[in-house]
Amino acid sequence: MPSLHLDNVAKHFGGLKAVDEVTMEVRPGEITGLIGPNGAGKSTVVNMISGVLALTEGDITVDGVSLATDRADVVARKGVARTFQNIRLLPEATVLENVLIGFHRREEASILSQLLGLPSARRDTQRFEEKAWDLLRRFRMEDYAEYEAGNLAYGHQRRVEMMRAIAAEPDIVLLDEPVAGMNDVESDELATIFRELAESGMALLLIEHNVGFVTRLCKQVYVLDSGRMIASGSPETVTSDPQVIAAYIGTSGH
Amino acid sequence: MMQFYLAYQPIIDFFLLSVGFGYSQQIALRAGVFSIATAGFAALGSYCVAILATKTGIPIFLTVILGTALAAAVGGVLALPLARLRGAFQAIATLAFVQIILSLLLYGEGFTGGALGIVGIPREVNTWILLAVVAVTMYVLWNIGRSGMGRVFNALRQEESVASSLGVNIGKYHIIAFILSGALGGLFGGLQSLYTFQIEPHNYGFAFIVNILTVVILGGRTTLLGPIMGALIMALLPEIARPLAENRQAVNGVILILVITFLPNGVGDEIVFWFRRRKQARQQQKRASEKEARDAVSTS
Amino acid sequence: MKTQSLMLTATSAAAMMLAGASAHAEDYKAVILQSLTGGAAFIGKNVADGAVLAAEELNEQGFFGEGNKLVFSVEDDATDRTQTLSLITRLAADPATLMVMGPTSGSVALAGANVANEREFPVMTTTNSMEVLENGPWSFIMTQPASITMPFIADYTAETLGVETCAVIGVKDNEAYVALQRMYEDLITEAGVEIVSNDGVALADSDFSALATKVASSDQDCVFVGTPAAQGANIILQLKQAGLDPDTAILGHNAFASPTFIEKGGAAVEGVYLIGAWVPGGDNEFSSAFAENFEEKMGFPADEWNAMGYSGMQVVAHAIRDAAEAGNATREGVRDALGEQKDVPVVVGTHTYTLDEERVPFFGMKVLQVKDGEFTVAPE
Amino acid sequence: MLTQQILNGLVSGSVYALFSLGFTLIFGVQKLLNFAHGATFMAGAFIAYYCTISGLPFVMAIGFSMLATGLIAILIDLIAFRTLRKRGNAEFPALVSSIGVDLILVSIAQQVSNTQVLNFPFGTFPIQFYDIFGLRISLLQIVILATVAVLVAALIFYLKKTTFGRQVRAVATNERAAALLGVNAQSVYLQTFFIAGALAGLAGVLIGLLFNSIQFLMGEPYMLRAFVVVVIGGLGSVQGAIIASLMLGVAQSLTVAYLPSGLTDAIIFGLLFLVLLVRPNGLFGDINAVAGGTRQ
Repeated sequence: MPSLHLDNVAKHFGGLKAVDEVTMEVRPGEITGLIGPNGAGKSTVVNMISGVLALTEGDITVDGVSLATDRADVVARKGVARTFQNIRLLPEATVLENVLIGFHRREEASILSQLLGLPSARRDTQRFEEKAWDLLRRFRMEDYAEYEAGNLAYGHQRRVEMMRAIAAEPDIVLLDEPVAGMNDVESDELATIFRELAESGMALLLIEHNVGFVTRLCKQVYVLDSGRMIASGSPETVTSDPQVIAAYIGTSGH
Repeated sequence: MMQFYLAYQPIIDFFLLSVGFGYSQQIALRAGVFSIATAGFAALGSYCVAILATKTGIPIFLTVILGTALAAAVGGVLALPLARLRGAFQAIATLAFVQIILSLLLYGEGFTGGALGIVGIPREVNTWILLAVVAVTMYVLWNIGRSGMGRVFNALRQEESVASSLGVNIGKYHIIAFILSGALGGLFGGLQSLYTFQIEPHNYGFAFIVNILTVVILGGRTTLLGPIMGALIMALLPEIARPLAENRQAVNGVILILVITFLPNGVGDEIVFWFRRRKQARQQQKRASEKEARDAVSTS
Repeated sequence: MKTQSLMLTATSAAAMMLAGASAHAEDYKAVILQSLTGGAAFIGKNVADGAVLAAEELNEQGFFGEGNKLVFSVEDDATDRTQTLSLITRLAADPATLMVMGPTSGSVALAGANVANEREFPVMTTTNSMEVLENGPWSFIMTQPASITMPFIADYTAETLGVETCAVIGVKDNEAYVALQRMYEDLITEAGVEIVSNDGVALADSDFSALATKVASSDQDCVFVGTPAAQGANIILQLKQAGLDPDTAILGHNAFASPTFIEKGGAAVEGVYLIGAWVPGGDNEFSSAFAENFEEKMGFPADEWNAMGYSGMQVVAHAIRDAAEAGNATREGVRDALGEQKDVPVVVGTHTYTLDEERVPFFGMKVLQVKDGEFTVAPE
Repeated sequence: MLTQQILNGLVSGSVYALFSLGFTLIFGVQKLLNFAHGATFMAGAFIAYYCTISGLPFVMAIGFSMLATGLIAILIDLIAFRTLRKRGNAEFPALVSSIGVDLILVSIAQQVSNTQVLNFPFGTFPIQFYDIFGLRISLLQIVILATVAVLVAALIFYLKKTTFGRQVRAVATNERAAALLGVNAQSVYLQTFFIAGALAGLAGVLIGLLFNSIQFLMGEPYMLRAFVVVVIGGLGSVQGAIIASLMLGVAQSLTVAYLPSGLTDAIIFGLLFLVLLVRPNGLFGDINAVAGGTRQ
């Protein structure tokens, strides 16, 4: 199973160093945490990995193969999936349809057979529908399959995003604040699912503002502040690091 | 019935052609491509067929296939520069494309007949042929809707960044959408020229763009029923509103404003959505009562 | 009123004969189908206005015989081919309608002709396109083809004015104007005139500054402007403003034979040569009376297309009456009668309208010149 | 002849600038294409014409016409854009509804004018020609160049130096943020529409006067030209629109003068394609129109 490496990665917007000298590793079978206060550059890191933002410096590799210059869709086809911090669903489509689009890179039917409605195209759709229902049941969303995604409650929308991201069984999943706005029961449910996914061999990168949730789940945690990596290691090491404490107290006045 | 058909046959044919052009316009919008190039594709298809049918001995059905292929190819090529554009810029660029086609048709007199257009095109197309072609088109579009391509188009329309995060090559699917839009535009353009004996550049100008846009806006941008409803209303309106003859343009304008403001999904899409919602409600009810029954069994 | 007294004498004999032939009152149904809106409205609307006046007058005069009348309605196809097709198909499905005067021109006329022949339904299209005639025996044209009209102005250019070089400005996006312009070019080239430049404008254009500068700064004996009246006046105005040599002869075709031309062009169009079937204000008793009656009814002076509509309706009415007199007031009867019309008094050209064996209309043309703000017959 | 043609082009181009400025202003602030801008332009010429022939002094006719087209533009905003803007994602719907408004206005004009081509009566503006360095220039051309220069300067000053200008730019950048800063976006919209409408109206009057021709379809070619201007200049960029207008005017004059006529449109729109290919945001544009999976 491949792992993801960030090697001395930087992103500068004009004179502003949004992210600078970030080096980290996301290993398969584990949940890796990336925490930091608001504006620390966490989402910038996710956007660079997933191919939305270009790198100013450094390299990003999956098992030694660079994806630093790949387009977002190429990154995805190399097995890196993501969710979005500000939820992005297909609002007019149903929950089921939202999940089905997640299977895109597993499609086998040619364009012609799709146009002509040949059996291979129908088999694809059938296969994906079965798998989609499995996912819906696993995330306890089967009752909402026919709902328009845009009308769902916030927590449910997050689940749809996750189902869509993992539908095509990626090697690496970037979860951008997956439990934001959820209550404890809901986040516990998700935590269980994350553990199961990691156990099945996926590499999960959990980007969170909420330190507690991350420390409970992750073996390895990285801490960003003002675009720089200020600490890394086990949850215990990180949370006792004076720089980390200062960063959190210094910036989160709320 | 026969009497009715004889009296209204051109309206029926006009309706079928509009449905075809409507699908050409719709497939682009459905994939999130803000294109109004259908007029240009239709012009290419109809001129290709007209020129081949009047100047060569090529069998008629072959001219239609060639016209379709030409428009599809041009659609594919057009997609390349347009791949980098979005929204308003795409609309303007496709409008420019139509203008270029029209001025070349006017200019290339020796070949296209200039403003005089091409006359004496054999009338090979009748209602039944149109009906058959529309049916085949609908079958293909139906397949697209149920396949991965349809899902990708929906995703591109609603949230492009999601599609690309899932591995969708946006450029590739925009090219596919343009090729399909071009093929349909060219196909029905070709049929139109085999129906009306005579074509001229003027037929594919601003009025054509507005009419086809109206068909799709009025009918709906996502469902198969959309262009059918739109074309039906557009075909019947001049008949019903003939007393308003001099105001027909204005009536068109009022329809566009009212529909886009108060019925943004269009008549056809709304009908389909209504049935879909009703079906969902029934299924949910069914599931709820099943659950109740299960609960009742387990607690007893 | 002059017209009516004249018409009454001209038709009373026929009317009496008819009264004897038909015992009870007959209604003859015809439809004036023109482009009242859309691109060809500037022709269709005017033709319809003229035709309506003629039909009303003829009914008032009892032209169709005691108690008989022409029942007519005016329909609009909006210069839209599909609407033409559907209207003609529907009208053809009503057995009482004898014929259609229309549609106007271009693609709508051809499309209309085609359905008409398919449904065996006579149509008198306004256009001068020979293709309408070639389409079948049921479709007619009302105006003289370019091969009849253009020699009048081309001969005048080459022989009377004796020019050697000419700049041609035409409309590039309207087939009727393009056809006229091509014919003119062929004729003068044949007569030895050299065409030094050839430019096309679009019907919606109004900025001719670049074109005017180009033509004004090059050297030629004559400029031919083959556009609609208002646009032509404007082009000539801008040519003069750009400093065109005042000795250059400016010529146009029959589209200029409209009061609009002088009104829009003012002093700039003084001396311009043109051809017209219609001499504004009229040039004999019948046409002067028409001019007077038309202006009284509509509030503006009649132009070429009004006069054509008026004349066309005379021909249509004669054909219907002839068919009725022959006891064959059917579509077939009207079609045959239409093809045999000879020397029908009209208000255009040399005042009589005749169709030859090929059903090509002939009523003549006059070369006119603008003098002191009026159209006058040009010096020979 | 070359310099004369360049002069012709500059005069036409300066009127394009007047026309395109309003169009690009609306796009800059709202990110919406107002297809009815051409009809507003046409309405300006019509209103001034009917005022003039009913005896109003020409200067007053211009003023009245600008006021009226400003109000028409506000009406367009209220009818065609307002509801759609509230719903969000209005780019496509707004284009459609503004086409609707365009059809209505054109249809009204067609009936009012009875499809005739109108022109201002002779003597509305004195016809006077000057020969300067072998160039033939009319008093009207001089007045038009001066008027456009003054108005453009005033508009730029207004946008850059006044409170209103700051508000416009704030709303253009981020409507919600502007609202938080106490800017009334609604009033900014109304003001930009009014200015855009009045400028289009004036352009209509000037064109009607310069080329002796007012007709119901006169807006269409100008609308198509405005697309070229704003794309080449960059949608929303005022300076870009001015430069691109002058360039377009000159390019058009020169193609008519030196290239086979009839190809002018193909060349101009082909040029637009080329610019879009090389610089999708236009030559001077700074808006992000490019998307679709490429890294930024």
